[in-house]
Amino acid sequence: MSIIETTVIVFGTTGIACGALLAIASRVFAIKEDPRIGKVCELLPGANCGGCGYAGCADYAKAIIMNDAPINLCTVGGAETVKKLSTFLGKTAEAAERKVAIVLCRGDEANAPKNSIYNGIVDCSAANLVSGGNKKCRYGCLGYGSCARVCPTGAIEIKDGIAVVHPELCIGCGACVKVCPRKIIKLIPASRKLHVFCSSLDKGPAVKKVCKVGCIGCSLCSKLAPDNAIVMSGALAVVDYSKNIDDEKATILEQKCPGKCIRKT
Amino acid sequence: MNGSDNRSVQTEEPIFIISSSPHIHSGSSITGIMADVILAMIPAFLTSLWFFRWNALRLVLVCVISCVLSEFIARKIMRRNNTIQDLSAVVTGILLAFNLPPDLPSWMAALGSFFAIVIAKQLFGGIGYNPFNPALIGRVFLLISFPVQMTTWSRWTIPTPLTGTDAVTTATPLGLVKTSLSASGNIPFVFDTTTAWNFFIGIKNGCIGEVSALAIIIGGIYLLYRKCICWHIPLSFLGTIYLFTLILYKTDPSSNMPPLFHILTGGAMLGAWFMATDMVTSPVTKKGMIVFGCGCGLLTVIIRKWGGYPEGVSFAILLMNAITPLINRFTRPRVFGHYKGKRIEL
Amino acid sequence: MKTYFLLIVSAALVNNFVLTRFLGICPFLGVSKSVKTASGMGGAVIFVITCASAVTWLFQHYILDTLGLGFLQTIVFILVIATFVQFVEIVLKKMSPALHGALGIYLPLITTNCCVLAVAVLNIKENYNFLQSITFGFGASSGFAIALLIFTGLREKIDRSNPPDAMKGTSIALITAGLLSMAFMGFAGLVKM
Amino acid sequence: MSWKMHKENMNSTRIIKPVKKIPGSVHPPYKKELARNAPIKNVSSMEAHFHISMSQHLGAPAKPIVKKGDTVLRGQKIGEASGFISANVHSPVTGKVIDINEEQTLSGAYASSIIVEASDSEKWGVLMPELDWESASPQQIITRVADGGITGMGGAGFPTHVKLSPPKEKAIDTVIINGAECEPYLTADFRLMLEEPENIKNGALIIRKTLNAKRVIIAIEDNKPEAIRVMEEALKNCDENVFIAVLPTAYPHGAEKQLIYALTGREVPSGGLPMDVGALVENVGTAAAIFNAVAKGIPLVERIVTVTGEAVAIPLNLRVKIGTSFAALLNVCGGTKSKSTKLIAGGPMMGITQTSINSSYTTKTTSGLLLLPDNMISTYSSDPCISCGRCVEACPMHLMPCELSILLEAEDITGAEALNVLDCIECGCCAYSCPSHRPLVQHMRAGKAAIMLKRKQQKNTEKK
Repeated sequence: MSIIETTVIVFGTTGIACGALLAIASRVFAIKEDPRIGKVCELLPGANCGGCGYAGCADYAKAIIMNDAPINLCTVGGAETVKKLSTFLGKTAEAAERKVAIVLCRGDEANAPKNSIYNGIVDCSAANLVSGGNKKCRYGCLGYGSCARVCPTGAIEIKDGIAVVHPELCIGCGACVKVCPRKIIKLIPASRKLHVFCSSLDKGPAVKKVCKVGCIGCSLCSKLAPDNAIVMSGALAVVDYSKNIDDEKATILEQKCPGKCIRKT
Repeated sequence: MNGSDNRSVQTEEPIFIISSSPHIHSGSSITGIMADVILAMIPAFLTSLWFFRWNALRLVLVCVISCVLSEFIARKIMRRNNTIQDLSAVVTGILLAFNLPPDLPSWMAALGSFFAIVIAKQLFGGIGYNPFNPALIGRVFLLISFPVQMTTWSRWTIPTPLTGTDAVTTATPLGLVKTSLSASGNIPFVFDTTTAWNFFIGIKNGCIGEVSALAIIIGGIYLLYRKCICWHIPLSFLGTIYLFTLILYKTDPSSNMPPLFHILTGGAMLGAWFMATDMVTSPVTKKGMIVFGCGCGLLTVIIRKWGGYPEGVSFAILLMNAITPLINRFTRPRVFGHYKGKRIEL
Repeated sequence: MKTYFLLIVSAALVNNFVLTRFLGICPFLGVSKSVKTASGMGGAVIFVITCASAVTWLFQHYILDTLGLGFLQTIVFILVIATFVQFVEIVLKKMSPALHGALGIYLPLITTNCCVLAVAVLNIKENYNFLQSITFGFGASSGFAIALLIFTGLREKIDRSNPPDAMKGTSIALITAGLLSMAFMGFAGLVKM
Repeated sequence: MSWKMHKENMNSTRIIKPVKKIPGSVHPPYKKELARNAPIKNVSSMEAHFHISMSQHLGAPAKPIVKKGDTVLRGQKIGEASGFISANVHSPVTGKVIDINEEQTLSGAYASSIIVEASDSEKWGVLMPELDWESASPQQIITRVADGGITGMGGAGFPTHVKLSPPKEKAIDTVIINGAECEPYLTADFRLMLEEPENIKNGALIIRKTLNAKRVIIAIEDNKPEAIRVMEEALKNCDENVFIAVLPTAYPHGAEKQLIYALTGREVPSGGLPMDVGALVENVGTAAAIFNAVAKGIPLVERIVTVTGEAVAIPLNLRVKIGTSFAALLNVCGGTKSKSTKLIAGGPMMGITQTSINSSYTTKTTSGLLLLPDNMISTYSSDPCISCGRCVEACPMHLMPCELSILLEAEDITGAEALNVLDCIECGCCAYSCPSHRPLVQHMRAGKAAIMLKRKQQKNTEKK
């Protein structure tokens, strides 16, 4: 037998033996898994932001296949991902409109004073646990940047003691909404440009005492706005984001607001 | 609010500080602890001045200045707040100097200081984050880089006032024993009470800070008194060395030194009281500290007895530093109220 | 008996594969994020290396040497090791999906973990007998596991430390590994083989 | 002064020693000398407006049952308990309700508050009928305690009637009356023990009778020898199952779980209640309040408050009507003598900082009003942990605060949960002893809040 033949035989036998061993093993220890899950996971953007309500993209992919979850929950991928998923799965769904976060408070250092000096962890939730935070307004942004820290894209900036969202960077994952202890961050359709930058439920005189740019509940805007696009919720004007306000009207509203809290972005 | 409000008492409102409880503090601080450690090192420093004169002063000054300077510059470059006022760099400098032979060139000492502060401490973020004792990293770095200079020991420049006899050698007792044992299998000198006493007060060769066990113990007791350290690490460290070497000595006295010799020579004392007790790199629980001390002692003897280096304290402590996170993890105390059998019979 | 003990000490500590021979750095850095996965990886590596030393030794001595096929050593060893790793992966996936998920890509990478091949080749090169080979394999892989576990403990600390931005992540991990290997130099000369 | 006498009394069978040493603990400067010799002083009615919060206790806030403009009498119920764990609230004065508003409570949360303009603050308007407690049934007593709006007066404010009605399977054999007062500065409980030992004794006996427990232990730290002496004197005629336990002075001996452990050697299981180990702990103030409510029919509308601190001109112990503003209390004490930088409701270890002296009002749980100057307060920093282990040594729950705070700083909630952050009692021993001045307690508090939020969200998603 030549050396070449021996080589081939030895090597071939070894290979076959190893292969057989693995084949048996994979049969004995087989696990069933829907192969589509992995595929769906690949189609998702992989930001793992949790904006869909599931713990990361893999979890969402599993939910789509196993629990028939809607395929338009991903805010990062937007319309494109929905299209890809619907071609792959044969399901149809309308792409959700792109949403962005907005901080409904403009009470910065100059406009909304603090009532004491805070000494402790630089974190809004932690600060809010200490005597309810040190802003005079109990609804105002504390400005310790918890939202900015959880933002996966760095879209939130702390400016003059309040958080400001840069909508062009925001992917609408909602992480900041969950973390804000004062619940003043909202997810809104990206196309809407007029906002009431105040979340205070207090009555006018009380608001005036703690903030120069708070909503005083005069309800002027709700009368001026077309189609009930701004409604009063107690002493607070709230924009109904399902309705559109044209730019001209928006400018009027912005100028007329006596509390100076209606602004365009 | 209405008009009748005037009747209630209104006091001039100062701006208060709000914070989480507790609102009072024991007053301890990092700077305070470091200052205590520096104070505790003064006896050892004075004895080193006595034995090594100018060299001791030179090394301590070079190490302290270059440590502080390295820290200052590193913080500047990293754009972090300045931390030299917490005195930890001074402590590292003194400890590193204590671990150097008296004749080491100044530039080497400065290089070691730089390595200790920048690589072993500041790159991790400064005090509290370093996994290894910076001074020991500096020493081991020098030992590996300059093995000859780091193991060359000068003769004393002063007569030995306490014995009168000139018991001078050119190596440390540990080195002498090691070379003699591997060359001829004999122990080179008799370790009797006089030698033990000499070793105890500091008449022997060695690094500048480690020669006098007495001075180190005085410093250590001060640290114990100030509660900067607790007894667990030094005692278990030295105790393990003692027990282990006692067993070795009892099994074969002809090739092993008595346990007291091992405790009084080399860096055992300095290591046990000042290096292993470094808060940042040692465990936080008492149980963990004992494990840590025993580990240090065990590794020290193993390296001294079987290893290539005559002295193993630095390596032993560094190795145990590496295991410290694991020790912390496995020596967590049982939390109050967590026990098996939920109901207590009345 | 003493030889075997010294062999283990030598392979595990003095000539530690990771910290003094600098082999297997990829899983060393990759799987050292949490103690749980590290111990899983350590166990897997011990199993694979010990078994692989046995099998490759037998292969070398009874097949390759008898047939004069010494030149096939590398490729056959790789084949055997790969099979073992695949086997471990299949079993692990079934038995402990959590650990499998945590080990991730690093599990198949044991195949390319140079430690495994190094042990197999060193066994032959150093002319160890069968038992010595297994002992050496066990010692070396334990050394890997020990280094990995120690490093993981450190990693959990340094991951929460505060290095300058340029040093974050792998850079500071590598510096730590370097310092650790400095500490391991203390074992130099411990065993004179 | 009476130390010697106290030593002699150690021979008496009534005085017992703790059976266990509590884990951890610290020894802060006690500063009790500031107010310890000031007898309890009644605050005369210089206050016009009383802001009576509906959330002075743990659990659901009470529901206001009066309207704006109503006239209320001193002792009249104005807030109705609104859940299983809740308590009634009574008016401390006779007067007119001028407003019902949402106001910030001492803890920083918001709850409705009834504002009463006082016309007469001394004469009782309505009282519950007197009850002979020795012949009354346990149910009668519990009802009376609930009607009287009694809550724990040590700090947490747990509604007492809930504590007094444990489920049948949890028998209670030991009633512990907590007079340890381990919080520095405070002397309210100490003065109460000196001046009203009979009320405390009777309150303790009422609790024992209600629960059908075997023994009563009144726990007092050994830095209050006078109180020990007076209490012993008061207990002269009691049976042999009433004891005084003399505790070594250490903080936090007055913490419920630690106190039970020290006195009985029983560990309250994690997440459990004292009744799980057959014990019940009530503050001395609560015991006195129980006696007042049951035997005399007086609801809980007053309490003793120590107004103290280095910044207070004349530190005093005051008997204060709930709803009195802190500014009024400070006025009685002659105002401040130096600049104060922290205003604290409660003691310095566990009290809560307040933002304003004019809009903070006394509640049933306000044991102290503390004004501290700049040089006394702790200042927190974000310096790194140097793992000195002092917090581990100090923690009375055997937690590892250093590790927990590092985990929580990295927002590793799961990791902190696994290390039992929920067992933290927020006593403050860790932060007190931390050389890095890390805000350890705040880390724990934030971590606990985050875990509770996470659990709530999980529950909600499960429901979906």
